[in-house]
Amino acid sequence: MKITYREALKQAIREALQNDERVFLMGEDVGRYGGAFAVSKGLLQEFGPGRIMDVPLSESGFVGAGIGAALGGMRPVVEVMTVNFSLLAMDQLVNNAATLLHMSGGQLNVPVVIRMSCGTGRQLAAQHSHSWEPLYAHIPGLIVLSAGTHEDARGMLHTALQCPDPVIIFEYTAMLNLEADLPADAGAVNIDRACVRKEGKDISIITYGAGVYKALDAAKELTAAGIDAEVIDLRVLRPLDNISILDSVRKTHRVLVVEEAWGSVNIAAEVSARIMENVFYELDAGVQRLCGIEVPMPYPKHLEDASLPQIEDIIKKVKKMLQHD
Amino acid sequence: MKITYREALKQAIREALQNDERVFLMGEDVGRYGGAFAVSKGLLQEFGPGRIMDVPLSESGFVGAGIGAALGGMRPVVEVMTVNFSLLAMDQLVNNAATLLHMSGGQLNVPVVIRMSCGTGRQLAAQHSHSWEPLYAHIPGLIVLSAGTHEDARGMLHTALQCPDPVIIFEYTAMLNLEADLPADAGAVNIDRACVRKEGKDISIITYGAGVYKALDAAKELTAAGIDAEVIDLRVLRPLDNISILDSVRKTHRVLVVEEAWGSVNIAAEVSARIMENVFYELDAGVQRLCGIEVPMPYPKHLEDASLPQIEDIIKKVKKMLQHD
Amino acid sequence: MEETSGMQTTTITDREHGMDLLYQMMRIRRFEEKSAELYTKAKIRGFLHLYVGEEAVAVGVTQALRTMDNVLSTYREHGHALSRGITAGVILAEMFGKLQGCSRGRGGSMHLFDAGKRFYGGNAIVAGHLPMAVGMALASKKQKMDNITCCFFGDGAAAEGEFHESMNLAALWEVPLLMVCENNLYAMGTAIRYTHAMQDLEKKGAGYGIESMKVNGMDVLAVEQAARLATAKIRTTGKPFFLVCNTYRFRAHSMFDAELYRDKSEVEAWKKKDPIPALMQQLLEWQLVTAADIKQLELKVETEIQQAVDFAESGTLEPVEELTKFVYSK
Amino acid sequence: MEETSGMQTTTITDREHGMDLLYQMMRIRRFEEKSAELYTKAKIRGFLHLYVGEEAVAVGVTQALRTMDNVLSTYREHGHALSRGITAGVILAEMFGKLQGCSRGRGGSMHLFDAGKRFYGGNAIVAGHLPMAVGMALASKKQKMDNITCCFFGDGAAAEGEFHESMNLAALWEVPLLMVCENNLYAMGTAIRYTHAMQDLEKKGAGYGIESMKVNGMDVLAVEQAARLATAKIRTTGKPFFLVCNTYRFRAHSMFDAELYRDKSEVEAWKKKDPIPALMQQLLEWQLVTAADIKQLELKVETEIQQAVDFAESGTLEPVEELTKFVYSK
Ligand SMILES: Cc1ncc(C[n+]2csc(CCOP(=O)(O)OP(=O)(O)O)c2C)c(N)n1
Ligand SMILES: Cc1ncc(C[n+]2csc(CCOP(=O)(O)OP(=O)(O)O)c2C)c(N)n1
Ligand SMILES: [Mg+2]
Ligand SMILES: [Mg+2]
Repeated sequence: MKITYREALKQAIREALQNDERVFLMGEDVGRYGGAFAVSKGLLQEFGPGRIMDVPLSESGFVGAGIGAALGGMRPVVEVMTVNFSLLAMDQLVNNAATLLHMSGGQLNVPVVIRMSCGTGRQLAAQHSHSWEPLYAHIPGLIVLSAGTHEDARGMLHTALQCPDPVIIFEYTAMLNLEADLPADAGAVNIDRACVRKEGKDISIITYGAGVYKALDAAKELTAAGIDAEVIDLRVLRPLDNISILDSVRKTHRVLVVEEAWGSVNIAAEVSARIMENVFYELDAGVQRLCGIEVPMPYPKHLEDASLPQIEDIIKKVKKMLQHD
Repeated sequence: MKITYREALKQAIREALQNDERVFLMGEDVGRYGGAFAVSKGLLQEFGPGRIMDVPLSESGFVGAGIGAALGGMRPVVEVMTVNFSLLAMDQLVNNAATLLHMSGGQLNVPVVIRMSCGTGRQLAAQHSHSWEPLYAHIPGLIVLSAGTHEDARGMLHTALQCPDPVIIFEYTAMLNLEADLPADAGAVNIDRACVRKEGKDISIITYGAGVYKALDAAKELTAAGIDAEVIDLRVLRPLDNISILDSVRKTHRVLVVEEAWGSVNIAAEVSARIMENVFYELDAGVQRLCGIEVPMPYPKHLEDASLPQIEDIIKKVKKMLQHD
Repeated sequence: MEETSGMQTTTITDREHGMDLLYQMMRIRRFEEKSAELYTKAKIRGFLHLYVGEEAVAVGVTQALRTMDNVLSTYREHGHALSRGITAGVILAEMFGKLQGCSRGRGGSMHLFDAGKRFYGGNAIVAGHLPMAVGMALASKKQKMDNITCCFFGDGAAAEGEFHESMNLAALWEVPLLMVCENNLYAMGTAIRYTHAMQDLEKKGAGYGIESMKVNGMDVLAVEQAARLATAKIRTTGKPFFLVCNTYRFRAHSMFDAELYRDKSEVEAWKKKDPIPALMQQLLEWQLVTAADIKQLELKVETEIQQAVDFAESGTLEPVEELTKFVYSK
Repeated sequence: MEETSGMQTTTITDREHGMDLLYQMMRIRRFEEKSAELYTKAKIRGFLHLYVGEEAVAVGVTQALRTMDNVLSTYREHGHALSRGITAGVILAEMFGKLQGCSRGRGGSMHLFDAGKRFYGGNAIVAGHLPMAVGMALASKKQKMDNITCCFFGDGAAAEGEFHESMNLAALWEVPLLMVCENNLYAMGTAIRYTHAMQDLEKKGAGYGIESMKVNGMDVLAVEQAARLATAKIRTTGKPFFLVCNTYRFRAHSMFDAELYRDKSEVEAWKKKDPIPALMQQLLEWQLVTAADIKQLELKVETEIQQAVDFAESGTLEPVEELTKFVYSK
């Protein structure tokens, strides 16, 4: 069944609302507007304002309220319209959601799910094009997911809602209209493991989010050039799934990490460092990174494109790493 | 001249106020209280409430006001009492301070200096023991400094105030009462380069902040055990000084990175990844990290100690890396 | 305090001034319409937020400002930028992403900046510029500069914590700041009754001891009068002032808005209060202008906008090699 | 609205209730004094914020709460925890970092939690718990639970953006929330005149359409009366209520405070309003208690606190192997 990424997200939310009375969706413009990106369009009509709550512009306030509602026995799904506004709520996420279980000596669970639309590629300029997965992936107590495929857009929410701990799900705006095949009965996916999206033996391309389809496209072209690349979708950015990463290195001995986020102190660095620590002697060459250029996102298309890892960049880099050029 | 870290900070602030009419200090309790950690004690009396401004609890508000005052021609030194509260102001720092120069096509400079007390070791528990240098080091447009020595506590502010761009200075509460020798005419230091605090040839211990004196102490003991460790203080966490790092690797071929911050997606990971990318073939073994355990800080002393890299841990790790045990 | 339009009759006798107000509003209107057109032609990309219907606010308030005053605005700021004297050409060039744009093309529609004109954005984090505005006013006070800072923001922004903190700081520090809330009744698709428990926003000033006033934001003369009163107070007392302009946006929130959240009839009712025909009619009534004058203004505006499009079209793109410029100053 | 103590005479006739109020305040006082002592002996570490002088607020407000109600507090929360029925022993054990503490020793003085008692901290980011309190009240409403949420915070907290957002959300959503501002005139060393442009904090309620009241926070009977009035309103209307308790802290902000920011004479003047001797005197006057009763209470408190110290002393430390427990649930 062909389905857009947007529709996959919506099906997941609708299902969650149907399955559990305690679930409700809250966020700016999720109701009457239909969601900033039309993800929740129609749900207000279907579930009513008690389950689909439009909230004022008060990111700290309503994210904190979501945390409180979780403490109080509900299963809130809080939408922060885009990750760009999430710094306003970051204190709540870090000092409360991520910390309460520990601070209370194990007494308090915070089963809240935070959905954030994120990513680049739409010429939204410096304040609206952030890739802050690395900031959240640094924080113990949070589970940080990245829905880089339709399958995960459809399946992650369900599993996240079963989790007693706070979960952040990153969704990628640029992919909303993208169609893909999903089985009609697609549903819950695990939220513990990375996933080998394509097996290969010559090099591991490790990525997540908007990088996944890019890497798969690159891998396809590389196959034509005689290079058999493995593509790993990290999916779970915190806690990272070491096993999948290290297994792939043991197989391919070469790694390129691809990430849209800025190039320093990012998830790619973490992957590289873990490989270094654990399987250094398996490496045939140093792990390389292909990340976002460290610049606030410029508005013009040509500069935005230049600041992000593109399919061609991946191909070029892989070829270079394999001395194939 | 023996001087405490606190006194070094205070001298720097006083000097800045004396040197430039445009400089003023603002922050919670910097005036009448004398500063949460007595760093600015007496300055209100000396400079008056126009230069030493107590502000309400409104981190986003007064940090943003500092940014605005910088745009308006002043040279504000904004104290965020401790880094733990800085997430409330992070949107201002990232979306405004770090971004305005670029967004305006080079028109607007934001010469604001943000001082944050930070660090661990005082049993302040989960919400008051954060080491968030990695979060800020991820952000292009910010200059991020870490005053791991008395020299830098004394000298970084001056240089930061000459800088047309926003600078964050991390200061370490646990070191405030620590005395060290400083020349009476100690003053401005550069804010571009890392610093070799101790030369050595067997291994590079790369660290910053509270790690510096710990690493130096460890190096001393290691010398006794016949290991000649080099200690590098990164000092400038953004932009990182590649040259110093790579030069040291070329010399010692082994690296341990020590950091109090949580163990994933941190500065240590970035250092490791850069070494991997640039001087992989210089390495005799994989770069190792010794970082904060990934747990919200527990209150009890024995658990807090166990969650942080201690001098003994450094020694042990180095010996192990050199197969010296 | 009452709406000023209720307090005093707002009338003028100065033909030139009337013509200018009309011209400015017409220019903004035409600029916005043209922008929408250029968006559909994909000349402009990213987010585009139009000001159509709200022109009286920017134009009215700006009358009370001087060259030295600072202005900060939101992502819906073309009108403020134009009122502030940034030419339509460099604004449009910016929206085209061209090097000749007022932010060198780096900012786009949401990030118009012009340091020379003391126009400080073009800020796209809702309420994120409020603390900065307080700081700029503080800098003026500290440097004993004879200027004020004017900060535009929406009804939605007033729900953010930054509004509270900024109002309090401005009042505590007694800084020369004009806070202008453009209450267009919606924050994106969320009506004010869902975003504010207490919807008479001007009453919020009392919580901070800030003098406040509301005004009919569809009446440029009333807005001008209120703004002059407000700025006069600020200039004499040095203290902040909170001005709520009640207005309405005729078009969608942005180019991605299906407007599911409001009735067409509501929009139509508000269009009857359109500030541009309203002023035209007044000026005609008062015999300050003739139909021919208006025709001429229309022509002038049309020419200006066409020149702006030409200017933007003929602009150049920044070389990709310059990508990492402006992250740091050196 | 006026201070309730000005509105009505606050008197009681119930001897047992009077004794209980007195006992509770005395117990908190003694607990805090003992804590200070134990801090200087390095038994307690980290930050320690004492409640001495403010006891009437926690004790008075708690009278109006039921077992099912939720309570959230700040880092100055020993008094609230004790009032809420957490025993002095487990609180002190927590402050000793012992496994037997109410948060297993992980939290310390600033992070007392007891899920069973519905005591949700012990929150040390100023105003950070306000949004959570709104959410807990929302959860009660959604689940049609018959409880309210009570949130304590300081005058300093009311300057944070979270206060504004939380007040607005609570009012918009009409949730059963009692917001109790403990206005002790200082945020650390910063007097309220430097933190609030408008210092009659109860007037801030109007900006959100929230019913508000101030009360003399040094008079436990007045606080109880006000809290009963407030909770009764909340329980009938389901809407939030904002109660400002004007009080004073007799001791330093924390153990690291040289109190440079206020005159000894000011503190001494406030000590004359000490709620504990005040209540004693009233109860004696009304002949509800005798000097002997008071003596006995003192003994009871003394014994209780001594037992608490013993309990904390005899507690054990969590094995270091468990360090990474409670980061995630599994
Ligand atoms: C902090 C933040 N949250 C959310 C958004 C997304 N957003 C952009 S405009 C807007 C509505 C703002 O409404 P208002 O302040 O009334 O201004 P208006 O657009 O009506 O002029 C929203 C929710 C944002 N840009 N920033
Ligand atoms: C967000 C934040 N900023 C600063 C601090 C440091 N701090 C701790 S208590 C305090 C004063 C709070 O004053 P108030 O709210 O009046 O409560 P009180 O201590 O008087 O009970 C400050 C500034 C903090 N804990 N959190
Ligand atoms: Mg609006
Ligand atoms: Mg206080």
